[in-house]
Amino acid sequence: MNRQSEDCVIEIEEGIKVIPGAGAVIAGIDKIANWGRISSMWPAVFGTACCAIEMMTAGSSHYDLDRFGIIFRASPRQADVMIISGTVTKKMAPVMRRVYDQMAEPRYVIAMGSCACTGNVYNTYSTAQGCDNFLPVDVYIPGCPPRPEAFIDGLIKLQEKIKNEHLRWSRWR
Amino acid sequence: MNSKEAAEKIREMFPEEVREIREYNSQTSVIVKRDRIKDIIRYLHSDPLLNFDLLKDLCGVDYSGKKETRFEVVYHLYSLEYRSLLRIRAEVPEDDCSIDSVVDIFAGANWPERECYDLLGVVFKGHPDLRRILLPEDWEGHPLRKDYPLQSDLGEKEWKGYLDVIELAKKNMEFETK
Amino acid sequence: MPEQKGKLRKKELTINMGPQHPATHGVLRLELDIDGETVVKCTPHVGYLHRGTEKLGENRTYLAALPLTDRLDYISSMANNVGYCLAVERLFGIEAPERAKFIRTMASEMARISSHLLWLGTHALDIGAMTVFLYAFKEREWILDLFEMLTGARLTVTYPRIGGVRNDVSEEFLSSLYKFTDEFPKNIEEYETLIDQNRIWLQRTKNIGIITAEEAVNWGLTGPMLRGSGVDYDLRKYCPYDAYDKVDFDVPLGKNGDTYDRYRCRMEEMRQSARIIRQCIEKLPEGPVMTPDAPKFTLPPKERILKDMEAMIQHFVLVIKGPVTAPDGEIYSAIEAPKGELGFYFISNGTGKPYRMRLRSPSFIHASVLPLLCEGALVADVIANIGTIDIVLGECDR
Amino acid sequence: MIESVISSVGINGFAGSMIALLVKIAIVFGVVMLHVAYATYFERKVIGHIQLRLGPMTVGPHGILQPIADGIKSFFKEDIIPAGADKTVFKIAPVIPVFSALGCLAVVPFFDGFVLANINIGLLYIFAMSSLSAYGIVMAGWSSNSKYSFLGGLRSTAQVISYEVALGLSLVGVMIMSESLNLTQIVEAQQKYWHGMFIIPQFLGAFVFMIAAFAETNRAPFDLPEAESELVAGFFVEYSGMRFALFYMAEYIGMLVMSAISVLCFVGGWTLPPFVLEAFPSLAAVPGIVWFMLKIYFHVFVYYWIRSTLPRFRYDHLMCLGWKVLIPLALLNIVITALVKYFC
Repeated sequence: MNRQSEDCVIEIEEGIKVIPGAGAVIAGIDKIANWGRISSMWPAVFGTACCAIEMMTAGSSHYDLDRFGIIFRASPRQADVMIISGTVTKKMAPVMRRVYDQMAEPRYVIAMGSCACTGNVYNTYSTAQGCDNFLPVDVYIPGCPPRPEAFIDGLIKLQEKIKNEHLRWSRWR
Repeated sequence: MNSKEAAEKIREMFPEEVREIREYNSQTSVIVKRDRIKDIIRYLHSDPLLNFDLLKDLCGVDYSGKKETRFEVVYHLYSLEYRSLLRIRAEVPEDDCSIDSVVDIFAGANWPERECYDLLGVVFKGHPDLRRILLPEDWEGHPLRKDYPLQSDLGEKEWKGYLDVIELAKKNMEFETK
Repeated sequence: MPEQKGKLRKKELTINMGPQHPATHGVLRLELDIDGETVVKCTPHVGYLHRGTEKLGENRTYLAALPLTDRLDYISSMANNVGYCLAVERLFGIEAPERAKFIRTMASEMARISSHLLWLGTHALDIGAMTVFLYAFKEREWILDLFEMLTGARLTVTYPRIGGVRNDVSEEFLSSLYKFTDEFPKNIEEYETLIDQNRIWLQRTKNIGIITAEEAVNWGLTGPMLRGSGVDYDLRKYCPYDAYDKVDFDVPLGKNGDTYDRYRCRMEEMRQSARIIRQCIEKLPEGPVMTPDAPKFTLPPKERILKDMEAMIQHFVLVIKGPVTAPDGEIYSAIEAPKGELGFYFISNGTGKPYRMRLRSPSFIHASVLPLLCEGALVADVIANIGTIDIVLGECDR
Repeated sequence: MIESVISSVGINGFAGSMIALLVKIAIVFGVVMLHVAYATYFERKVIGHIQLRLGPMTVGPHGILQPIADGIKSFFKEDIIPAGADKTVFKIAPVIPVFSALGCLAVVPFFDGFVLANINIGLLYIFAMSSLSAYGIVMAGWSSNSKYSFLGGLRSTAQVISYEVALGLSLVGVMIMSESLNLTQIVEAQQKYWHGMFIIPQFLGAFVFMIAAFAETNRAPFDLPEAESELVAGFFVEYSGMRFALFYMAEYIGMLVMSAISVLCFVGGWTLPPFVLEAFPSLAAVPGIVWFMLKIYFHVFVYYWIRSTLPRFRYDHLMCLGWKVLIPLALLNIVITALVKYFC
């Protein structure tokens, strides 16, 4: 039995082994996992500055993020998306990185607003020029602050990104 | 008593302390030496005729190269009873950069004094808890001084904590799933 | 606690609340030493949003520093703009025309309503009433739509200019705003019934976080924090700026200085704001919205820059050098922002840039009073106290 | 019904009854789990509409697939165990509330004759099982090695212990009136009265039970153990992925169980009051499970309604309410019921 399964593995290139037919199964699981993720992205509540207000507004009844299955979780452990909404100062950077490290995989980062993307007008001694200096950002949303519609658009962009992911469930299981 | 009269009153009480009384835009400022600042503030606070009971603001100014004494600590006092505003400017030299704290007179001076210490490096003697407030505690330099750079890239003076984070991020990036 | 031999050692539990915490309104951090559920010591840490606005303002011209003020108290950016423009106007010794003054008054009262609504929502959410939050935001969205109608922006408006306002108001805007002032008091009353008659709400707010009048003055509190303790001090009334001396309104005062009184004060202020807006619309005079001195301070319109040489030179000078007629003096100018007294202290040295720009922000002072409120209270009260002081960290840390 | 099917296949005796039991357990488990999943959906919809929102809309028609998506996401999420945590306890903790809550279902009669274990101390068994879930919460709070979860665990202990007393005492009146602890017999006892439900003579008991049940299941306004604005997420602050989902599940099963007890003891379970049946005889044709489910869902709706309306209690007020108001009220109720029962 064991021997047989080893025989099934084909080495297509040096060091790369493939099980024929496994792609169909893996792609199926990929699809299901990705669908689950895009349908319930829970952001960590983490407002830093002005953009946090627009983020809250996006969650309120006018825009209602709950429609997309997005509800804010206070604990980073239970969140999937981290939304950096607002200016990132150097003092804040260690905290932010720590919150990100506490999140469980798969985790995504949205940089909301010009400050989080590039630092905006605040080219000053205490401001980090964009949170991508220390965080792997998935989606950038420009604007000062971006409108809730723009924010929702950013979330949908992230959903599209997640849709095309492969094998993101294999590493830690 | 309006602010002009109050300023004269201070000159009367502390003749050798008051350097100058200035008026601009109907606001009076009294420039004083820093040595007896606490007495002056206490006098303004407790005298029933003056009764400056609200410390609106406390801040520091860096007159680097513009004046003989480099720093000034500015107190904005307000009297709720007489509705008058008085500005006291205490001169603080660079070589002995310190002034008496007024926290025991105005409890609200606590944080502004810490901020002034943080951003300008003026030491407030007698302050109960003089730590940096806005910047991290191991930050070097005082940013609001005129010789401190404005831009984000501080070069060698960069705060260590931030460099550590970037370092950590680079290290952790290896464990990220692509 | 000293170690006692042979007995159980007793030690307080230190918990760290924030900067990432759902109830700290941004990035405030509290270090709480708790004994059971009682807070023994509370140490606030701020500065997680310190962006160096003061230093940045010193390196920008008077015109270019205006957008920075939007991002201080980002909930009521209009009030900050008005405060800044007023301070610069006082420094330069100019005055906005009458119509602009009324518009500014109107706009800053709108900012007050939007700020207080956000406070109401988040305060109620902290205490646990989640529906109030969404109702308040629904109402706030209306105000933001009106802002958008007036200025083209929702949150960071940068609408007032030195010597007036950017553009005139339209009839359409005025009529929708009038409709808003009609309905708003009714709506707010409805939302109030959700919490005001609720025993749990009363238990959670009454006699919590008491500040006496003497303490409040001594700590330098302003705005609803001071008035909640019963001290009658409102800059709009006693040091009127813009058109506040031409409108009629009451200043609500509290008695005990507890969380409930401050809540009542702010709720009443919202109704008064609606009243002020109504009067402003009714009394709005005709005329220009920019002072005749405007060319010295304001960029000319884009069409003129493209056609007119003089306008282009003026544009160039203003952008590069700033208003060149700056006097050599200093000014402290304050307005009654929704959070409290927002003061600007400028030292000018004759150039187009301020030599020193100091912001007296109410949130900074109010945050410093947290240990006084929290020590001896329960952990749940800490949340109520953070809500009641109504701080915005952007303004607190600058 | 199931027994007859199995005996027709040819399996009789002990084996037959065991298989019948297993099939019944599978049915109950499956149905309840589905209801738990859709209770979260129901909650988001109800609260959404109360707050002038729509609730889940895009995942499936009217967001109907939302709970399934949440489940899949949690399943594929990384499972973090904090470095300082007590690993064994940390892993066991989420299982306890789920199992104790599911265990309660064993004695709940869903309709006439359908009950997994028709024991004569049904109520007592439920009290025992539901207080067991507090251990899971305390263990979760302690083993996470986080101060927030520790505080949440402590709060939960105090809360559950205080309200357990009120919860038990509030049902004593029902026990006196029905002279039984068996849930089926309690329902049948209600049928002997014209009103057909104990909520009318036992309104005091029902009131106390309702409030205590809210506290027992850690729902708002008694959600102090997980108070979001104070303790972030309370006792499960360090839990992620599937373990966190287990806690969530336990909360909703607990809610269903508490609603079921309330329905069985106070509102007549799967039966309709006799006077209603007299007025509309055709209603007798409707299966009992429908009424049971409707009544349960009304209770669950009340849970959501209250959650979206009321602010949260403070810890000391909660204790005051439990010990100074609810327990005396429950005792008063017992005395009155006993006196009435004795003299009438």
